[in-house]
Amino acid sequence: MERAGFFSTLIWVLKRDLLVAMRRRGDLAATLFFFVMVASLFPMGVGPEPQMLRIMAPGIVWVAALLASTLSLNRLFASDYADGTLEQMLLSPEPLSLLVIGKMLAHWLISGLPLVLISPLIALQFDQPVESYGAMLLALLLGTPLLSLIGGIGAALTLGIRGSGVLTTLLVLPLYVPVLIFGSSAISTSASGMDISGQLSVLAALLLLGLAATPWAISTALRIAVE
Amino acid sequence: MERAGFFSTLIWVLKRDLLVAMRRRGDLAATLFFFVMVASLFPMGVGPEPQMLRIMAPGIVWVAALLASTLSLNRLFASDYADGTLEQMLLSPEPLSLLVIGKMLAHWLISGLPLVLISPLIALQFDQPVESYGAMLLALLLGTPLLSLIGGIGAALTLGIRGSGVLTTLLVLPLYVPVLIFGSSAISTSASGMDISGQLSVLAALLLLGLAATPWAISTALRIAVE
Amino acid sequence: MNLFKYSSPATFYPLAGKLAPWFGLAAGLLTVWGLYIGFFRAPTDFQQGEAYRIIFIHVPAAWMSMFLYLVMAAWAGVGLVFNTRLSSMMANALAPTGAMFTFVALVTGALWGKPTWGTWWAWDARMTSELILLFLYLGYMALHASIEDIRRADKACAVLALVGAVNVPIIYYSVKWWNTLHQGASVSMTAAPKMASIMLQGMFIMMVAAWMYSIAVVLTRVRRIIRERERQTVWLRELQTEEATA
Amino acid sequence: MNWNSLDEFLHMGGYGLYVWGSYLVTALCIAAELLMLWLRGKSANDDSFTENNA
Amino acid sequence: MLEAHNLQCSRGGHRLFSGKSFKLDPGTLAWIRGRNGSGKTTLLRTISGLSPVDEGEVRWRGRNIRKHADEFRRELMFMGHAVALKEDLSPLENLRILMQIAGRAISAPAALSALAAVGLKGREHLPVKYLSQGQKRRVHMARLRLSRDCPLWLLDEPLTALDAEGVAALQGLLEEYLRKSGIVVMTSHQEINIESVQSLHVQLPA
Amino acid sequence: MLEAHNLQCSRGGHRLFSGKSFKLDPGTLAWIRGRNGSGKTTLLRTISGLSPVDEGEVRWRGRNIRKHADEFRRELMFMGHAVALKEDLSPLENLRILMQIAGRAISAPAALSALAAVGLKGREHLPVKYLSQGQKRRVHMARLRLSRDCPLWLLDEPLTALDAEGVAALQGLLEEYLRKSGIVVMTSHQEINIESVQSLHVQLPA
Ligand code: HEM
Ligand SMILES: Nc1ncnc2c1ncn2[C@@H]1O[C@H](COP(=O)(O)OP(=O)(O)OP(=O)(O)O)[C@@H](O)[C@H]1O
Ligand SMILES: Nc1ncnc2c1ncn2[C@@H]1O[C@H](COP(=O)(O)OP(=O)(O)OP(=O)(O)O)[C@@H](O)[C@H]1O
Ligand SMILES: [Mg+2]
Ligand SMILES: [Mg+2]
Repeated sequence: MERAGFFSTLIWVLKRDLLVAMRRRGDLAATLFFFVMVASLFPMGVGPEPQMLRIMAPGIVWVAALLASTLSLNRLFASDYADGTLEQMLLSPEPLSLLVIGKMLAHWLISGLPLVLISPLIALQFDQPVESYGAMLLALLLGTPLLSLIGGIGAALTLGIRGSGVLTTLLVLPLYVPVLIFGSSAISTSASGMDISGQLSVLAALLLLGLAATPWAISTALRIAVE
Repeated sequence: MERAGFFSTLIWVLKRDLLVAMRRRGDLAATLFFFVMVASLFPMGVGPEPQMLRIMAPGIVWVAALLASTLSLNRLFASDYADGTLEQMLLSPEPLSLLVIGKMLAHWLISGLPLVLISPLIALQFDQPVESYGAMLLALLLGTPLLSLIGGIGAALTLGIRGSGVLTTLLVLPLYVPVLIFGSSAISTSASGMDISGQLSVLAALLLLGLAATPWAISTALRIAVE
Repeated sequence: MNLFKYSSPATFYPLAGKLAPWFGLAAGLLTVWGLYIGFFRAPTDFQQGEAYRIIFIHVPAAWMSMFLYLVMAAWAGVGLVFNTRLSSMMANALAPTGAMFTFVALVTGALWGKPTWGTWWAWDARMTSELILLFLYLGYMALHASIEDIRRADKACAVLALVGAVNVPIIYYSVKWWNTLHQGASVSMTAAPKMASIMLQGMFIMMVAAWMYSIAVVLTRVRRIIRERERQTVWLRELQTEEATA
Repeated sequence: MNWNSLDEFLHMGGYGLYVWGSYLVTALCIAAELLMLWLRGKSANDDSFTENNA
Repeated sequence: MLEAHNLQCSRGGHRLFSGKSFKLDPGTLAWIRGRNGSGKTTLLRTISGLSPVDEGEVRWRGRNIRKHADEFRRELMFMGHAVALKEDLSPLENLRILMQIAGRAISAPAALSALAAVGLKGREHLPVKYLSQGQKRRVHMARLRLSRDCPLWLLDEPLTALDAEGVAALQGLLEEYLRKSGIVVMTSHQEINIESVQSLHVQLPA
Repeated sequence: MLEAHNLQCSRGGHRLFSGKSFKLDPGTLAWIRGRNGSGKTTLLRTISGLSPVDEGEVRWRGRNIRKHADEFRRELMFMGHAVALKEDLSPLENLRILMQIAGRAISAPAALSALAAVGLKGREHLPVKYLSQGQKRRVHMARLRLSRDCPLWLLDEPLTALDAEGVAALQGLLEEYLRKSGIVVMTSHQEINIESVQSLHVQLPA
């Protein structure tokens, strides 16, 4: 029995959450399903004008991604809290923020990555110019991890609070706004064939900020929730 | 200690879920603002062009409805299942479908009704013609209970059964679609001043069907889940 | 050390009690003066006619709303780091007033928007960011309301406020930037060409009045909070019995 | 002096509704806040009194 | 009253028990014993009708409990491993809801006195999540007290988390109930000493 | 090694305990006793550093556990009321993850043999949700077996749901651990008979 290294612990936490998700694919499906539903809801309302659809597509994709990722937030720490795993994590000699990063990574792989992968389908639905696909994937790839990170804060803060799960979302959505704005503008700009390095670099910067700051915030919130 | 009447039992189940979801008036307020927040995300995605927002408004309202109901769904029966309350309900001499109706009603009161109440404000944000307000209220009033009922089936099916999530989603998806289509088209049609008795009557029919069938379906699903 | 002396509720409670009325008085007088200037001295605006007179509450409210959030976050942060009870109480006392001003800014703005742009609501940069700010306030208050254990509520809300504070500027500028993207449709809220200095003067006075009001209200609310929380402490009981006998 | 008559003052050059509306709303909000503050104070008092007597 | 006719149950291929038959008359306590994982909980759930049997049947008043579920449930009090309590609600609320679901409405005063009787005085309105483990179980003791007129009790590990005094109280309650010709089927790893009219040990092989 | 200096803790206005001081040397078993709701779990969580104290401090190797949390946690094994098991994962997976989180990686064979030793042979790969109550607790016994080199054990009601044989096994484990100069702080309503080097009763008033 040797001392477990930092990263092996992180990997195990990640692995665990992924395993649980795989065993009950429900959550995963729900997220994707919601994403697609939201995206397919608008064409019906809009009617024939395709250029209108083309304009709203980026925004819709992003809002859908935003809302979809909030769906799984409530369960992010709640189950660990209920079954006592969280206590064990708080008592772990490894830095808590490390375990948190593991969990957030898992959350992104479960609720964020699938959206990125399926997004081209939606772009097709709103017939986006093919050039903008790359931009969309990039933007989502940079943006969705941020959604998970920010969402994690909300989830940790509302841990152990009764309610219909609305509070978490209410706390988190305002913080999502910058991601939403730059993400969607990246897509629409690239659709009109312009340069989007600006938006992407902003997203990247935000992501770095998030990676630096959120694990701390989440760990603090978790300790507060349990004591 | 007298025998409890049917309805007193229903009322108690209802009351319990409402209590668990919202203790204070503040929780209701949170839900109301949650809807406004969700609606406010879209402009930041698609841009502030009023006429486009006007077209999207119906879709937006229904997305909000869908989100709210799915948010609280996963915990609808799961918590009862986990803490053993479900066993007690299954062993109750009262008909299970009665208890189920109580729970579904609670779910609608928590996730559906607030939206109906706040929707005029959203309509104002996306300046909808005042004539369409009535239609919107009606459509939501008919549609949101359906979302709760359909979601209930899904939630019950996902209980216990391992990895059945995907299957469930595929099973529930086709049920959601008509509600969303007719719901949003009712609003948009009325906005363009046309007659919407068609959509409304379809929604009404669906609702009656749902009320008749779902309690039974859900009860069955629950019994299977616990065995 | 003096600062820490006043960071204890026991010493701050009476102090706040003494100060609050004076700030309240100042707020009242300044409001009267400001409104007098606003309505009787300031001339009609050649562009907007009389509609612009909304500015005398709208702008102070708008700025207060933003400023109070930062102040709140600051107090919350201090409370989280140094674990001083009073700081958290201050943060709590600030939230409702901030939310109130935000709401006022939004409503007066809407009421201003109708005559000037012909619409109650437009997705203009400042309006949008104000709306988001309102949600930040509401989230803060909702979170605090839904955690029973007050110490926990304070800490959790402190984290939220800090995260929010980091985001407020990011949100504000991203919204600004977003709005310039869609310049075509958005309505300009650029400063009316030349606001007569007397208008600015009135606006400034109202701004100070808003300040005084906030301070007065917050101090009073802090006293309430101290009462609610420190009920079982000795000093408060003594104080109360004094008050009761007096 | 901008106004020759109270009527004119209230009319606000056609913008009466908006101007007075916003001032009214503001007044109401402030009134509400003060009222809530007062009530809170009262309850706090009462409670601490019962505490004292107890 | 309660008859089990060679019940058989297996889980995931493992045969847990088979050919289990017994007959319980009023005033009988049946103590199901066996090692961890031997199938006690499964047997109890089978008797309650919660989980199906592979073979055999359970009869109450001579009638199959699955065919006449409603009458059976009206006379049944089942207490499982899981405390069926909502963390955010108070003991009072939880108790009243549990009773209501069991089809027997009780007044607030009745509930309050029952809670006081099991030593939860002063905690009646505290959210259950703040209660200690034993206090949570005691809410169920209160439920038992209020269900003394219910002819059949099925109890899974009722002594868990109870302190000595609590165990004694529960044993007293059981004795009284048995004297009033109730039927108890329970599992417990802790020794219980109850001189009941008649008592039966159902031994399960591991 | 482990010192408590007049710990005081109150919940929701109620004073649970105050002025609790004790000092535990290697090979000591401290048995925290008290009625339901007397504050045993709270005390245990305070010692583990999970919940804060109103007054007093806990020292490990003479250093405040909150100031030097990392060293302390590396030497701590906490087992609470809640079985920290993921229902959908197997005992093997759960065990390895728990150990990993506790900062001590173990190989699959080691984990398997530990599970076999606590009588979970044949259940290693079964999702925990199918396990019986006692079998779930036994997963934690396996964890204890693997943490014998960890100097401090905090156990909250470790005997819950264990059958007679399981209780005996756990007592054996504790005795061996204490002989190897470990320190145990535990709560239990069931009587335990361990002739340890030195044993201390911490009595809490109700
Ligand atoms: C619902 C929200 C709001 C509405 C509907 C609104 C509407 C308006 C309108 C119609 C004007 C006059 C514009 C003009 O003179 O052409 C105005 C002025 C102004 N607003 Fe707002 N506003 C809102 C929120 C805000 C916010 C959030 C801020 C700042 C944080 C703000 C700051 C100002 C300032 C400084 C002026 C005076 C300078 C000027 O005349 O533009 N407003 N607002
Ligand atoms: N799907 C399955 N595959 C294999 N074994 C299973 C499955 N489901 C349940 N089991 C086994 O069936 C048994 C269930 O037993 P039960 O819960 O009734 O035990 P018990 O006698 O109540 O034990 P305890 O004293 O611990 O409560 C366990 O041994 C469990 O491992
Ligand atoms: N917010 C609160 N308000 C009032 N009382 C509280 C609050 N939180 C906890 N308590 C009380 O504090 C005590 C917690 O005790 P704890 O869980 O440590 O008991 P215990 O000794 O472990 O009991 P058991 O033997 O049942 O496990 C309980 O009596 C509980 O009612
Ligand atoms: Mg069992
Ligand atoms: Mg305990």
